[in-house]
Amino acid sequence: MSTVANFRIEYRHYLAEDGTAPEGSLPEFARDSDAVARTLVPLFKEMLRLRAFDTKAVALQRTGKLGTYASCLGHEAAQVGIGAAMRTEDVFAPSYREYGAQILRGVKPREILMYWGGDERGNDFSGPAHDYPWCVPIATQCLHAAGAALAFKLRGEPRVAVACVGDGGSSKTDTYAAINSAGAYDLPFVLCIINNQWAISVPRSAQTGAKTLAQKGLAGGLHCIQVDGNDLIAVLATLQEVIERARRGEGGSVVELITYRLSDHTTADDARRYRADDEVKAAWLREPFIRLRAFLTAHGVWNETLEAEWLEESRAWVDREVDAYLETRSQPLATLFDLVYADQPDDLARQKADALAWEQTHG
Amino acid sequence: MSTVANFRIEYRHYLAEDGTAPEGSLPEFARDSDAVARTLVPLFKEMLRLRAFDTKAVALQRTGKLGTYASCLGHEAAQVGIGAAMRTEDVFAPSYREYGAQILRGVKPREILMYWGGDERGNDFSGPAHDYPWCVPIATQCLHAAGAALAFKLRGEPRVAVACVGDGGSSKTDTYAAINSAGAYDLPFVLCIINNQWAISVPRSAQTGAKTLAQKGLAGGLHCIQVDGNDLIAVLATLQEVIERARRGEGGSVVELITYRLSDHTTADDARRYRADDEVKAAWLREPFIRLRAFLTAHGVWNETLEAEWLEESRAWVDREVDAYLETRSQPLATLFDLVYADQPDDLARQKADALAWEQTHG
Amino acid sequence: MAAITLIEAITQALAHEMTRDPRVLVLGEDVGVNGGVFRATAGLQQHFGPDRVFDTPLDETTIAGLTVGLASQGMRPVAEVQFDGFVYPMLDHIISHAARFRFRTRGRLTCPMVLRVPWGGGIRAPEHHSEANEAMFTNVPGLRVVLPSSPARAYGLLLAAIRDPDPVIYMEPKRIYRQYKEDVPDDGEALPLDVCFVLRDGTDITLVTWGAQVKETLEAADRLAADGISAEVIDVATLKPLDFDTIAESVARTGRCVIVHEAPRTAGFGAEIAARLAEHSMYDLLAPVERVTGYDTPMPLFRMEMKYLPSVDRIVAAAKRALAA
Amino acid sequence: MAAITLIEAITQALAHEMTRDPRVLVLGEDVGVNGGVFRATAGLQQHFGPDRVFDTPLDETTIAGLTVGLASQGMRPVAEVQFDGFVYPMLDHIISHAARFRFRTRGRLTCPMVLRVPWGGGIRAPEHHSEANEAMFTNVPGLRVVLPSSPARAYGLLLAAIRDPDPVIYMEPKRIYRQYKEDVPDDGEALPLDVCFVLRDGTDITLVTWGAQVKETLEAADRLAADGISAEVIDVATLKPLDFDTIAESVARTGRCVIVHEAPRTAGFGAEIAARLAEHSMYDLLAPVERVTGYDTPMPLFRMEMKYLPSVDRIVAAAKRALAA
Ligand SMILES: Cc1ncc(C[n+]2csc(CCOP(=O)(O)OP(=O)(O)O)c2C)c(N)n1
Ligand SMILES: Cc1ncc(C[n+]2csc(CCOP(=O)(O)OP(=O)(O)O)c2C)c(N)n1
Ligand SMILES: [Mg+2]
Ligand SMILES: [Mg+2]
Repeated sequence: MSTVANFRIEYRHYLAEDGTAPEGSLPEFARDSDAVARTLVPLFKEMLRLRAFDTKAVALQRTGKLGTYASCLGHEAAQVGIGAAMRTEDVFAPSYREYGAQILRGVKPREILMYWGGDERGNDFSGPAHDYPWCVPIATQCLHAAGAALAFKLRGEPRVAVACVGDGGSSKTDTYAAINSAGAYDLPFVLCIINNQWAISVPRSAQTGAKTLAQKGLAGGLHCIQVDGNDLIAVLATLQEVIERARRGEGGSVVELITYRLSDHTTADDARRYRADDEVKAAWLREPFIRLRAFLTAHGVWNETLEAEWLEESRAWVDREVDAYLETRSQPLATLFDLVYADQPDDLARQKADALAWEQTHG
Repeated sequence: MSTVANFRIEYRHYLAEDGTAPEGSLPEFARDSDAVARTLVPLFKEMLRLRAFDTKAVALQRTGKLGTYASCLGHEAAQVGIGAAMRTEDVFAPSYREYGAQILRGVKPREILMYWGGDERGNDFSGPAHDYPWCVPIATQCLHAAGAALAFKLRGEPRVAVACVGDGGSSKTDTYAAINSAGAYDLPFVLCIINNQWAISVPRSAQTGAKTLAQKGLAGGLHCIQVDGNDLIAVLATLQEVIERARRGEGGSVVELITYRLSDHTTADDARRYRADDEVKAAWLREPFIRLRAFLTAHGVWNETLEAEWLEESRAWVDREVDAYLETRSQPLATLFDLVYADQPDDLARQKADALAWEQTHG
Repeated sequence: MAAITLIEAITQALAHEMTRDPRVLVLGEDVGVNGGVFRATAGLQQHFGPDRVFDTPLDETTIAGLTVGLASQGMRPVAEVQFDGFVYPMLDHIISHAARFRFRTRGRLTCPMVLRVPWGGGIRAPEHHSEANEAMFTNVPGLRVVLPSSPARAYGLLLAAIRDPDPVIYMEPKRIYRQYKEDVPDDGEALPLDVCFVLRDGTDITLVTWGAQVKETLEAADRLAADGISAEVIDVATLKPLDFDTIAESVARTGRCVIVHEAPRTAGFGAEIAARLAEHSMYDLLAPVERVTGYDTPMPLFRMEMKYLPSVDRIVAAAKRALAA
Repeated sequence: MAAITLIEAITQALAHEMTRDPRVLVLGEDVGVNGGVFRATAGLQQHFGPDRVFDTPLDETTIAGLTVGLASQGMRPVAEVQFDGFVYPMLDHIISHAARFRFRTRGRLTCPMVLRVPWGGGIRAPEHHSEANEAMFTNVPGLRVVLPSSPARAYGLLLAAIRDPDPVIYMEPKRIYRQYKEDVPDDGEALPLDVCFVLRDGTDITLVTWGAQVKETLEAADRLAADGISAEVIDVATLKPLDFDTIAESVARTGRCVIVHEAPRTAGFGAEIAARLAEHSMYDLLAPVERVTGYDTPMPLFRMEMKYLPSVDRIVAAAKRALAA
């Protein structure tokens, strides 16, 4: 017997639940109050308005003004950290929940609402035109990101493709395919596994026998790391590192972000059927705002007044976005036909003509 | 940073290329000449007649008496070792090349020839009725084996499912799915990755960035080990170990068997187009017979006379099998229709009647 | 006996077969504790235990492959895919293996499995949750494809599907899961897997449909009746193998046929029925065959989906065109 | 200009487009150094380098997903799947994504890709290497499905497929890869992706087919001519979108139609053509439509495959039945 390979998975976190952090170990952007004010306050504000938006979206669904909606409650640090570590020219391939990263990249809440309101135009969003739309077939976005990374590499562009997938999605074969091809082609690719402990009703423990989800990356020879996904500092530092590593051509990474889905899976779900209240209560103590707020407050760069003012601004922002959404009229029927092919086939043109004629006479 | 998981991949081998082995370390079945005569001589004989068969099959294809055929040249120790470590009641899920294991399990060469001769009856073979047939869609057999293992576990049967897949096949998503579900359900499942360095023209290095193929199992939390697949002793010892481990309910394994495809991919392939003669020449020095023959000879349990006699017997055995194959008449046309469903639908019965009537009049 | 909905009839059939046959297993995403996102497996894990009803890792390839493995080793797995739009990663195992094990091994290994597929649109669901993709299965030899349209037929056809020695794709029109209730005795009586059901007799025109569109088609027949037109309504129920005789016999009497389905028109399964009419019923037809279908576009997000689905109005109009021809 | 085979025409088209458009890439299993198991990409990697022509890991899901990623980020990937029977793991990315990117994003992201699929039986290949599975693609909105049947059409249609701004499934009748040679000037002239080709004019009956069966169908037309019957032969070439007008116009003249394909009959693409005839050409038809097809069984292993495939005899017999009706 001889040993031919050795692997270690590290776990990274800084902020304790009370907002303290070990001296000296912090990344530069979190080391002194100036840096904190410059970097972390704006991101905390992003997290706050993200939660304001998310709360409103759930309310819209409950009052029949939105279709099924997937809340991001509890994922704010993970999402905002990912979004903040990326450049505009990078490509983002989200699942269906990563609004935090998307809003940082320019997607508007009204567009998120349009998508969940049953209107394709939500996907023609104000974020980077090369970003991928929300992706419902679990994990398929990972391979699109790998393909995008391959395009960047072939063209010699210093761009990185970042995909998000859930703990459930880490079981999906597409995730493995993306990991393996990223390793085989040595692509500028970063896979964020958002481990929020649940895939609808199936707990993390039932998805796999693997001790960590980060180690999934070993199957493709990628760099693997686990991080506290409720710790914005750890998320940002790690993502910056792996993204710039990828940009320098030093290879792809799998980052497991450990967090918790504080909401139901979607508004169509009732999580009380399958998980204990106690677990959820405990998770609320570890959620991402408490510790970061304490950290910022200790640095003297945040306080209750600032928070109250910002929340008001945020609510106004959300209201404007909701109004814009609610005022959006349906797409004309012609778009059902016109956006299938660039060059409309004759028989589809005939179907269109029939449908439009029918609509005229039958409304 | 803290370390949350550590992994080590071990490599196991005993027989040096000259047939010597380090004192003391050998498994019991290879420790003294009695044991060697009892265990290894019969398996060496299996390897020899397997090669006789394989050589003949290639010849049959070259003379138009067989369709495309996938040779097992170079894989003999790996295949025979796997077959010898299994029990009849275990389930074997081969790819398209593992004749060595199958013959040990009762499959007849004539059946192998029938399959590659374009006749489904080859799959209705004399091996265990629960064994899977040859499987062409790469790696799909891995999941069937995992499903079989799940059936065993649910029924409380002390049986193990063993699947083989290639180095190329280790990239396939089905392989990951099998590994992951074996870990998630803690199944009595053993995956043998036969790393023969090539997937048709694609070298092992192009399949994945993973340092070993054994480590693919880490993605599902399985026990992982690499073994010299040209060393019958290492193969047998390892397979016995992981199979009995699985039988005891202690979990599944991934075993990477390192060997070399000495033949073309199939008779339809010309490997000279994509690989260097030198590489093949070097591989011939490491092939599985030389070292085992030397080892057995040193133990005084094998010699040239025995080999000559056995080769003659083997050739006769092959000839009988080939004759039986060549004498097999085509299946009647009715079987095209009768074996699609247990209960033949009316419209298929009509197609059958038409086809049989047509055959009668048009031959 | 209480009246039950279509989805409750599915649960009842599953429980019945699990009680009767210990080889029957239920597997899929969220089918265990959660009882399925549509509640089709509600209560089953509690009753039969986690060895009979269990969740899978989140991967449809896994579900399909494990199911083939289980079925070929003596179990009778009933797998659920969560929505129609997620069935594609299963196709390889279904087409290349499930549908062929019997043929390939000359009957040595078989694949008695059921794949339950919540099917079709009209429930304001997110993207990929509203696909009418039955046609692709109907070109695959070795499969049976079933699509019930009432609680009683859902119950009887699911029993038959589970008992069938070959793989069955059992698609469930989710739009009518809870549309109405009817008495469905839990008597273990299976329905045949190779017949169409004549739901309404008629003499002037034959309306052929399946799944959720049975509702609109029956309403269209009512509307036609108000205009003095007698429409026969056939629920195909089992698409493969197709009981064309029942359709042909009806068209022989009526001379006119409208086929209704929500899948895209081109190469939808309606094409096969129209083709058989063109082959076998040409001399009976008094008017061209009509198809009322989804368009050759993706199913749009839900704000537009009702414009996509065949409506009662469109069915009535097609029938009147056929009658005017 | 030397005469070339169908597969050489494919290589020529690939090389032409790669020269013309730097965005065009070729990827798949063994397409690089080995030049493809059928030699369709022979020499391309040497000429264009490993950044333009490269092997993939052995996984069809990977090929499909990467191709969607490449296409949506400005490349023009031409992916090869090694054989028809291995296309199923690609369907999810093709159906759920490639076919929908334009629709889903309202034109923001598109998917200009080609999937090359060596297609069909008759070459004594192993299991899963002889599948005629074109029909499943034809029910998918957003796709184009092309099946050339001569060197010249292979060249012109592949150019068109690569240039098309939407995903194209390009299926290659491998049985006739090397059947004959013809002059195919490397002039970069694409053929239209929405027309059928009338290969032979006729007045008594219309024979409609595609792919490898064009050979048998033309031979059948010869045989019928010997009996004084004038058969028109149409090569559908592009199945989706279907140029039904050309077929309808022919049937309007001949009154009779035989559809020939090697896929299983039920819900094969022939059904769509027959259905359209039943809808639009009923008054033109003098005889029931005939289909000469593969049976509703798996493609058998090769010892029996020629009994499965439509033969000249079976086509002639069907035509004579139609003429006698
Ligand atoms: C291929 C596929 N299968 C099933 C589903 C249904 N589904 C939607 S979300 C979900 C669970 C996802 O869990 P996870 O990956 O952990 O992500 P999370 O929702 O927790 O963010 C499932 C099963 C789907 N969307 N796609
Ligand atoms: C799904 C699928 N894709 C492609 C092929 C064609 N094919 C047959 S064997 C092979 C290479 C397999 O290589 P490997 O897994 O290393 O096994 P080996 O042949 O070396 O034993 C390929 C690509 C196939 N049979 N199935
Ligand atoms: Mg989750
Ligand atoms: Mg190999």
